[in-house]
Amino acid sequence: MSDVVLEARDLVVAYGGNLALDLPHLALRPGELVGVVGANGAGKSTLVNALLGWSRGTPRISGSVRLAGEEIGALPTHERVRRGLLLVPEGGPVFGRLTVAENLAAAEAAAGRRGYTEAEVFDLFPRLRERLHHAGAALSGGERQMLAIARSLRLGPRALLLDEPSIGLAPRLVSTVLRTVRRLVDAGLPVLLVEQNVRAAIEVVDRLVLLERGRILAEGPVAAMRDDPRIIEAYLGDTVA
Amino acid sequence: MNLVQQLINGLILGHAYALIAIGWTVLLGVARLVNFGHGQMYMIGAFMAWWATAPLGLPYPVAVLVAVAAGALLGLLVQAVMLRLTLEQNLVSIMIVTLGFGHVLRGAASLAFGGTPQVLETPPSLIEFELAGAWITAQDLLIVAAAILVFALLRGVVERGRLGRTARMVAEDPKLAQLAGIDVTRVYLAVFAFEGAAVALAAALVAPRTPILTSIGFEEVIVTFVVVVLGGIGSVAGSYLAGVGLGLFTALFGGFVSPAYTTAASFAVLTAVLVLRPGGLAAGRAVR
Amino acid sequence: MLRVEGLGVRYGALVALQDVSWQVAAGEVLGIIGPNGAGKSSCYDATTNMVRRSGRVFLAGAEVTEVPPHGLAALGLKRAFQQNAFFAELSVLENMVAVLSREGGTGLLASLLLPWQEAARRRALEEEARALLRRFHVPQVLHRLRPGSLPYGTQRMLSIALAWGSGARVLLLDEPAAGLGGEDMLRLRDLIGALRAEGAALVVIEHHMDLIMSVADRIAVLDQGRLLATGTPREIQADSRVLEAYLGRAA
Amino acid sequence: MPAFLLAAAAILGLFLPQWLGGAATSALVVIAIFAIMAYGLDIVLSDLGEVSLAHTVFFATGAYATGLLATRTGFGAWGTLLGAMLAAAVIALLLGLLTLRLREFVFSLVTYAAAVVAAAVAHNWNFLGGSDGIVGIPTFDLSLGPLVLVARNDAELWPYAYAALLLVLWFVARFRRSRLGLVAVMAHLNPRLATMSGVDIARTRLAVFVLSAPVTALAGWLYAYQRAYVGPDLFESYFLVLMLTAVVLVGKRLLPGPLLGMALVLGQEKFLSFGGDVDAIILGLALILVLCFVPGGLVGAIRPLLRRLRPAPTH
Amino acid sequence: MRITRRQAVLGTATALALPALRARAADPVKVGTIFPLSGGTGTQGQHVAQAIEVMAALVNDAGGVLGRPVQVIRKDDESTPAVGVSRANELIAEGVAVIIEGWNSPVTLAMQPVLARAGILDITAISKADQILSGAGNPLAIRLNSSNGQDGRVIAEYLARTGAKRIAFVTQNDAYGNGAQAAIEAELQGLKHAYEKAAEERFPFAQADFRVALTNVRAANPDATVLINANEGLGMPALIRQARQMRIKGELVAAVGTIAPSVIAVAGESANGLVGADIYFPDVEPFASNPANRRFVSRAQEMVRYTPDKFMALGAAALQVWAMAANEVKSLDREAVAKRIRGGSFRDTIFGEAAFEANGQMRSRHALFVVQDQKLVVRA
Repeated sequence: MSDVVLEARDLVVAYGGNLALDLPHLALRPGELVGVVGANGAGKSTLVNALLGWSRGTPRISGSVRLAGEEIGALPTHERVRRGLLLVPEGGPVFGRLTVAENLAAAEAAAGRRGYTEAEVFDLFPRLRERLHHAGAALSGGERQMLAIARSLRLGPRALLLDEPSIGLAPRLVSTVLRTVRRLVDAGLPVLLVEQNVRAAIEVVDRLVLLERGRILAEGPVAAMRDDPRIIEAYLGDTVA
Repeated sequence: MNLVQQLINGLILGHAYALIAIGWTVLLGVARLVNFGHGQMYMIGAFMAWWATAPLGLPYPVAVLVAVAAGALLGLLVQAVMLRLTLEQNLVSIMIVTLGFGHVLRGAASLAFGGTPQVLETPPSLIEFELAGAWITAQDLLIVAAAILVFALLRGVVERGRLGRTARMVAEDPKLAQLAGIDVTRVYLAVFAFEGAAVALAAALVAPRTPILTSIGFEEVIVTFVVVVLGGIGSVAGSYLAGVGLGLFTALFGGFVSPAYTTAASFAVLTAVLVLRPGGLAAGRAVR
Repeated sequence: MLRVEGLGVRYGALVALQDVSWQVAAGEVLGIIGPNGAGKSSCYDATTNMVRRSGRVFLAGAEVTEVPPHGLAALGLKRAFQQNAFFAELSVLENMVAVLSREGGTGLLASLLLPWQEAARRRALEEEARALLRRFHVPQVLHRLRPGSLPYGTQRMLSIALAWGSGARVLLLDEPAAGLGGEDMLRLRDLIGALRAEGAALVVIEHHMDLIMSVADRIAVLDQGRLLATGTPREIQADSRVLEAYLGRAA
Repeated sequence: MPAFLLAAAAILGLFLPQWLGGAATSALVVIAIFAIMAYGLDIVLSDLGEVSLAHTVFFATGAYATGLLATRTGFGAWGTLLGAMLAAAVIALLLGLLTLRLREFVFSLVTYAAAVVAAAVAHNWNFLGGSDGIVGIPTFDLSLGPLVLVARNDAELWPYAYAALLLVLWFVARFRRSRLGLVAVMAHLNPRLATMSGVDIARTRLAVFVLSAPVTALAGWLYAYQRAYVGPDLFESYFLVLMLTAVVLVGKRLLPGPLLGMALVLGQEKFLSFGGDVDAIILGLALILVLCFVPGGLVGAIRPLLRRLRPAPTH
Repeated sequence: MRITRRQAVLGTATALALPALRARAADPVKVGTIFPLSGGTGTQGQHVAQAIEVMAALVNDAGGVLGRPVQVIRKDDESTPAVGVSRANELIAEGVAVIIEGWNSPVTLAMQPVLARAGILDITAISKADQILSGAGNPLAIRLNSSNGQDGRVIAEYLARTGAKRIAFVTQNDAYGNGAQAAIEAELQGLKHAYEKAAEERFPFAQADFRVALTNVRAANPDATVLINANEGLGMPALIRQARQMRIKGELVAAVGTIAPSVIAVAGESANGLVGADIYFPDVEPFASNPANRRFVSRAQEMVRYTPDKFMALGAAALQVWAMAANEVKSLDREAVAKRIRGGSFRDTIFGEAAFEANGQMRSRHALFVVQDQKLVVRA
């Protein structure tokens, strides 16, 4: 499996005595967009955060994470970032006291890695060019999300993890953002997309992973999963479907 | 009337105050950290400069560097010891730890440098001249120049430079900064090293104005508090203005009311500001 | 019981909530749904006066717009948070006793001079706390543990129990079912039903459609900080605007 | 521990000086007085979670009020006791109202500045005796009618200092059981949840802060009589560091913590002193090391050891 | 608690009986000394303690006290009243016959009542506060250093003699400073010297930067500026340096007893021309020809390789006077010895004839000096 970019084995996360995630295996290949879906609290964010060894609390994380063949499971978060594993956490947080330009300028690819240029980023998100000199705090939710993704691209990603990029976005924006993500993937960047908006996600992803209470409930190509009743149930409730 | 002379006094004092407070300003504004051992680090800086000039016989500029290096090392040491508290953003413990650190420094300095007062004799403090009726020294001008230079540099670095941007990212959201590939631990160490170096620089420049003892440092702490709070907690330009303002206030209050109660008066100003506009300080966002 | 009129919240340039009005009666469950970021939690913050907001709030007919949050709680308007909230360094039982003590605790003077009275009251409080915890499905064997070491589902229940405290006229729940599995979910459903039966007014923010559709009497849909629709679960499920906003643009 | 055992231990404590011999008597008195001083800070630091650096002011206020009332107006010890506690409470109320909306380090910063300014005022103001302080404080006399309660030296003062310490221990224990004590902990551990439980955070903070001042002032009152002299040295940061160390050394929110902490620190300074400067280093280091490496205090460090020892016999 | 009174009586009796029980020829008589041995004035305090040890050697050479050798115990008060009290208690527990103490007035004031209650004779060598002799803390107080009143007279006489009309005061704003200034002004008025107070600047004890105050003084154009600053470690040398640097016109006059050699060492060349007065100079008449002083000076130079200053002389004289008194009354009893000293007079001490007023204050003879080439030059 030499073409696997990101691979996790036996990834276990526990808060206190509580198991938040127990993931035997997960892999992400070049040019692949994998959607992670599941109810709130199912462990989706825990999963992407654990891949970076990152958390706002103090969980115990164990297991192996390999990026392009290199074991990075013991490295501090910033080292994983420098090696090209990028995460846009939930809510698309940006540095509110820095301007858009500063946010972008501050994101410089580590030595030996090539990040997206500003021009390439503006090509993807033209809106950011218009807001260049606004403070991060003054952006709308959608603009923040774009900026957060743009920041990660500038850092030179080998693999990109997106945690609920559609949160708080108008439906039109959701599809814009997801289509942009698809463009990135088609250009070769593998993306792990955590999404609660399943309808929107299903339109763009290649594979789906369904989480429930920290474990994988189902996994497979989107074509096979699309009509899986468990997917629909987990989200929409049978009454709606 | 001697108003002009007092204004000159105030300007020199004010630049000295601003210089003394700059380490704290960066510490607080950039990393949201505090150091209650600041005054004792000032004292150590002064004694290191004295030690390099008098017993070692090094030229004054080298002595300044020795003091700055010692200050940076001390800063690194403190931060290395309390790194866990810093990463937890446990300000309550950080305050107490730095207070204890100041206490240790004072005891250690008394052991190392003894109880005798010393004078930091520097070449510029021997050059005296008259300015608008006030006699000042080249050392005084050096302080003013250094303060302006340091503030200008800092404003450039913090507001525009890459280094300052990194630090501001850590200050705003250390967790998010990790996701931008920033080694937060190193930034914290660097910021504390800067605080130590900055206060040592201030000491090496300002301390020649008065004799030094290992028990000094308390007045400097209060001055720093007042400057930092009045300046808007962490604002570089604000601290400069607040420092100069406090210097002028000290000179005018001391000159026309009474020098005996200047500390109390500046504290009264501080309290008034805090009570009248507790949220209105530029602090609001940084401190929340 | 609780009525909000024209609530609005802004964070700088960001409009988080705009002109939102709803009401809930005693013995009624109002569900609030909407996509993440639609302003549901802001709506609670605005109702409980925890952010600067515009609009008016009425509790049991009286205007309480200017009452501070702790005052609202004292008047019986209580709230649970999206994240589990408790006093991490106290045991489960102490958590419950602490919450009850604001009303049922012993004054300092009495505690100093009449320790036996304090002890008696404390025993009574602990008894009440135990009963409450059991009622909120926190089994007694867990009462001496710290909240952090409880199973997730129980933590959730504890959070709701702490919000309820000595009782509430109106209880606002923020995604109570988040992270709950089958059995916990059933318990939650029963609990909401029981509180309603007791005459409390409940407002429930929830993503879990199964749950909200089955417990809510009426549902309000928020989108982009605005109230999109209100109605019975059946009406809401049939509303095409709601489907589009909440489920994403139909393909 | 059963109540009667505690009571027995409390009574035995009265005879500690006879037990430990004469040289220990003044050490015991000083430990009792300074422990009382630390308990005032303890309820602010441990229960409320705020670092007040102004408690030296309350300590000095207690002592100065005692000195002034005793020498200028001839108040007896009962009167000065009332005056000391009242004066400290009033100052705490003013300072508390000023700092009501300040949190964390801004609060600490202002309280620290207040302490430094108070020291400057004490040094300079003739009404307070200036830098020479107040001399001629009469002997400690709590006599009531025919009951003669006088203390001329440390041995005679011990029962009163000890009784005051027991009262303060009782007070702190009962405070933690009272509504205010519980509410303070709620406000400290989770202000949002506390608010939604109907707790007025600002009022709670103010109440605990104001309540803590007379406790520390009580120590000042005893100290004024023990020393028969009150001076601006009472504002020294030594007392502040001493208080803080005593509170955190053994373990926070532990009733005997500050007392044991104070006994350890003063015991070292008295019986194992390496000179003033080295003692300062030891004191400061103790504070730093405990907070950085054993955040639970010495008790937190010992507990795992005990746990490791305990299973041993079962093997 | 009725026992307390009886206990106290018993305690006093034991205290009285103890020295008698121990009065065997071989047992040394313990003398406690409490001075700052660390911190800002640590060096000076150590010198004083050494001087007392030098005097103890001299006393022992001459047969000791009541035929027993004198043994000096040193304690460090760390310039802190609280520590001073602890040290005093320690010395009480060690059973000393007398305690010689006092660099800082607050420390002395704090220790006085403790020592008085314990029935230990307490001799203050240096601390200057007036309350020390008021009897509030110690009804049997004895002090060797000159008082504010005595000091004021010399300075006032000097100012009147030089005809200074415009006089500026830069005064430490506390009991000592304000008292010293008041004493000088009272004496000036007593001398009917017409003068104008050109400037009056008060500053806190810890101040080290006087430029603001001196700017006002300079603008007032005084004939003489009186510097009253007891902060010998920091404030006084800073004040002298800054006054010179700011070109203050007229003469600089320092309050009595504030110009220790260490002040001149720190002030450097700025001290030249400064006028002051003091009560002891090791090598100036009448001290130079006084055999008691010569023995002391040469013994000190031999033992501690240091020429004694005033503070050392005061400490040594305190032990000397006490030893003389104890030998005369043939007792170590606090009251007997104190009564001999208070109001009494002793010949052949370091200070020549040492006479004490009824309140315990030693009478002193002041001499004016001027600083030349960083050395004190006494004026006839």
